[in-house]
Amino acid sequence: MKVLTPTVLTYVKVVLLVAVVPAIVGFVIVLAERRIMGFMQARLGPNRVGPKGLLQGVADLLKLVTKEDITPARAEKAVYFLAPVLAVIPALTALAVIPFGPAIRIGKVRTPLWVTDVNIGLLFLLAITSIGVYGIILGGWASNNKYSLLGGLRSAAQLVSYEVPMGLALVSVLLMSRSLSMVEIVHRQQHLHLWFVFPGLVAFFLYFVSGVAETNRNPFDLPEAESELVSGFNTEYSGVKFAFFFLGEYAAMIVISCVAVTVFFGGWLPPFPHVAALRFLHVVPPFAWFLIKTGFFLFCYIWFRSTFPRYRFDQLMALGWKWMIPIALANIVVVALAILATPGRSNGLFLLSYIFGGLFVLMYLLAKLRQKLTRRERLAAIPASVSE
Amino acid sequence: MADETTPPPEAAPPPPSAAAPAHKPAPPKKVEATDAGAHPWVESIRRAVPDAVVSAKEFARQVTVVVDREKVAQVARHLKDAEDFRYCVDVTAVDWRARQPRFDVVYHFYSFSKNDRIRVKCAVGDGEEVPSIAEVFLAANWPERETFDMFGIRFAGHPDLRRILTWDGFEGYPLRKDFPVEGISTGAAVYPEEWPEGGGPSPDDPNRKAVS
Amino acid sequence: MSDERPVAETDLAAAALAAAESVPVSPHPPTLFEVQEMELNFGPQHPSTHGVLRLVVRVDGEKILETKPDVGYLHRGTEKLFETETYPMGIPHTDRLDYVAAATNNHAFCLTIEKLLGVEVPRRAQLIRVILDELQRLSSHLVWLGTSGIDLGAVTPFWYAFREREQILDFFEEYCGARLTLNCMRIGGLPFDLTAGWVERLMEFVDDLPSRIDDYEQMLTDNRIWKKRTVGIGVISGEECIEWGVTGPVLRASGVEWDLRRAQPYECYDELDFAIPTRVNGDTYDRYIVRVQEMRQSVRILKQCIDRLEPGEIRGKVPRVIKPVAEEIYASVESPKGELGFYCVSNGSNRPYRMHVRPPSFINLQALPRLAKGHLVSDLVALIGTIDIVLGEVDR
Amino acid sequence: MALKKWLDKLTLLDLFDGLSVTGRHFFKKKVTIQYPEQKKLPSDRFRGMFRLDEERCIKCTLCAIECPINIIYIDWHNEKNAAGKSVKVLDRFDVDLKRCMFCQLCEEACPTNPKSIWLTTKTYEMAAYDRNESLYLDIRKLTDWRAAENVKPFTVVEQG
Repeated sequence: MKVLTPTVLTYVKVVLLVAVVPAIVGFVIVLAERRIMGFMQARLGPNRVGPKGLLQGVADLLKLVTKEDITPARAEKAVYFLAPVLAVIPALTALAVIPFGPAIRIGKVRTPLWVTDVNIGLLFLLAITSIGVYGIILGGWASNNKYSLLGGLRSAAQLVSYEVPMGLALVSVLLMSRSLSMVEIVHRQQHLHLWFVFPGLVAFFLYFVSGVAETNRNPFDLPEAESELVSGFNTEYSGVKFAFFFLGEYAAMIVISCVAVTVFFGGWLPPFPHVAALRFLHVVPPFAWFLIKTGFFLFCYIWFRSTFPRYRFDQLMALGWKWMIPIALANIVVVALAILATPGRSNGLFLLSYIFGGLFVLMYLLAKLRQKLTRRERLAAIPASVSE
Repeated sequence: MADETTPPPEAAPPPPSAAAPAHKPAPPKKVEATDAGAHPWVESIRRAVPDAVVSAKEFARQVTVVVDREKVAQVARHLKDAEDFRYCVDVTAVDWRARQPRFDVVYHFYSFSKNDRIRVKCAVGDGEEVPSIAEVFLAANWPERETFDMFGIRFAGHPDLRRILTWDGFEGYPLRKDFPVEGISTGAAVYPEEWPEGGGPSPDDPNRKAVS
Repeated sequence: MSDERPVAETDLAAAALAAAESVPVSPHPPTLFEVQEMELNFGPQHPSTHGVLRLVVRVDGEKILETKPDVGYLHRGTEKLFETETYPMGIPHTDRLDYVAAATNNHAFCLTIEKLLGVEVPRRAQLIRVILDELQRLSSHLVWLGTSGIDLGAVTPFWYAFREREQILDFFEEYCGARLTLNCMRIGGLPFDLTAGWVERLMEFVDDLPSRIDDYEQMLTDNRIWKKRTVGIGVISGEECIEWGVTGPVLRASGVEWDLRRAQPYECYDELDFAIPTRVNGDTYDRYIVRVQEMRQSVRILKQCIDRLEPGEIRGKVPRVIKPVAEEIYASVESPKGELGFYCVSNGSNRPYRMHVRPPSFINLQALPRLAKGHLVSDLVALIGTIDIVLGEVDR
Repeated sequence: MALKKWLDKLTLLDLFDGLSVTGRHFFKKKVTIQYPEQKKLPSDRFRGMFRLDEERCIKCTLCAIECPINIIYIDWHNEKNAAGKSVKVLDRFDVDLKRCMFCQLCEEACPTNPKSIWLTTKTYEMAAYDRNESLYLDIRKLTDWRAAENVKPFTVVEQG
């Protein structure tokens, strides 16, 4: 098989990624989101198009494609046209450095399940995802609509605020992994027998919250803010352009989830791979593990969306600057100290895991107890508020 | 399946229950209005704003004071400050088409300490102005605008006397008695009235004994 | 108009472009950090204006400098309609004022005419009226809870609240045959007696409801985002509320314990045991708490009413043709939104000479510019929600 | 005090509370009614489509008089029947359904027992493509308007 040189394989993978991911977005995530939200809201969600509503994605896509494509008068035509593209391309590009699994063998061909392993993978990701937000800003600005403009501005502010804690959160992971390469990060976790989520509990939390904010999802969906800005940056968009924004948002979600899995949850590794009792988990192929974990985070996205109210613009900024960035900085110091202070370097990570885990459990129990007490207090304070 | 032509039993009125004398409601008693000229509130208005009170009556425990048009704002101020009617419930008007002066502007005030209402009325002719009480009670702002919108009664000193429920440029005052119920042609009708062939009311139908 | 020709689409596009081009571009580009005001047209078609309310908002960035409500998009001349019809024929029209709380509208209308006639309503009818009122209050507050949750981005309480509301509407449907525009009261009493088993099913529902309300509270009351979005937003003092004529939960959240059910009891509210929930801060969060607590109180009232129900007449002695004395009357009830009053002037005929509605939403909406001043556009949405307006009632 | 506040803030208890509610509902029974296949049985008093019994109607026009929006049009004339008695015969009994607000005042006004005009037919599927043709009921439509629809078996969803 001389045809399938590594270069050709890379092209194949690129095409797969560009073609497959949009399909997944269309067919799986859109439907899954609506179904899961429906289930959480005591209803069924879309179940009419195709068996069990499985073709809802197709129907949505057809609808969007056949819709009239509107360009507002006095919009900045070129930018208006470019913005949706700008929202999609970076998100898809970012997928290039994500290792979906270790090398696999199909017939005689052996190839790793990533397009490329850049040695600055994480940096590349941060850089490329932040471009995606330009699509939203420019789209909002170019629409020549006040609501869109407000949405775009919100997005800009959000981007600036949340890029920082996200980067800082990942820095603490770098201290643990000693590499920027995504593949290397996974290998390191395999080697240490430790998912970085344990020593990086705080970092993971910061990363995921920032990730939700970066993808403009509830509770940080201010640029869109259906009930305030009507639809924010994409108010004026329709048809295929809107579909591109849609795709961009979901692709960004996938990227954030994939990075969370790779960096914090051991990528394609099954849980606790070195524990003998959990050997049976290796039955599931690594790639599937990756998908399961990513799916879980996407589920979390949807779960958040169906549960939380939306932050206000200034509160979002305050949260980012006053809480997340200081905590992220402190976290770096703690992680660095833990690594430096303990002999053997990596032992510090285990120590940190125990400390973080223990603290979290302790605090959670305390808070739960307190909540029980105060709830009784609160109900008692309002006279006759509880019916007999 | 049940006979389709018989309506379900609920549709028939329930037979008057014979065995329920315990809570037999009293027959409608004729309620009469009485003169309330000696009512303390009326007295108070009379003292504070001389020549304001035209007449006063009480009906169903509701006191109505008719005051002079010019002195409405003063009366309102007095009621608010001295008699503690701090809550302006509503401002509206009544069109007595044939009467001269034509309109009554009606105010309702409520006092939290007395837990009671007072109704103040003043007669206004067509084209005459009433002093606005929007300065006294902020709550009177929109109701006065509405009254202007619906009756064309102008309130002197109102901060923002524009039409509120109809649009700027609407001609006519809908709640006046001479305004047709069917409305007027404003060019804004979306659905022209039309019925299928042979349907609908036609006034020149010779066989017409129709009600409607 | 002789040579009317179909307007080509390109013409329309050209016209739109010309209209857009005609908007003058400022010759002086603004300098950095200069305050730039912008006029934001909020509504009448906007997801959060709860109908066709239009607000002209002057903003600096997202900060609101001035709000000008523009109402009247739903004006149907209900007051004029009342004048053209006999008294009983007016009742269906009241359904369409506050269309999420039709029963209280019916009630206020009937109460006014009964007061004018001096008719006494039989006790069973009174109790059923109170039951209907409180069910309606529950359903109205549930709609409020759901929609104002959506305004702030919490989509799920809406579905839970509407699930419960649907059950309440089922009760209405079983009682009077309609779910929304009920027409469920008549002058002097009620059109129907309760159906068999209605009370038992209601009791079941009422027993279950507090746990459902706990669910909403668990999602929202302590939620930090919800609190951030509501605490300290649109603070108004009790004094100011009275000055603006604001009534209902808004007034009570500002510390004024005033509820017409207690202050001027109608029907049999005076013998029922219920608390009037009040809060002191007068912000959006307090209004939320007050409404939720009112739902719990409604549950209490419902239980008491069910306990007191006895067989009896449901219609007072009302003449077949209603011709009241030529007098004027004002009567009001505590609707879910505040004081809903009807002012009726009779001239002795069988139609009201003048029928005026004192709509709580209309008067409460007046205070919106005052509440919104200095807040952000996002808060405006919360504030429209917190006043709990229904445009059918605002515009009548 | 401040410590407690921090404890609450850092453990995100309030957020987990909310998540638990939605999470719980994820597995709960759904309340959706799959409309065209499943239908909710209207209550006995449900105010739906009109029906008219021409036999019972005494042509008193009370329903038309009581209608708040004047959508009932009745025309009748006198005719000698076989026994030589003068009887009223309906020429027209039209209901302009597109304006109807289903308040049931016409049914209440009807003096016959049982009622000649009633709305409790449990029919509510009245959507039409044409306002004037389909939502304008004459005698023919009133007396047999989709009468068969009423008894059409459908999956009934229990109330509550």
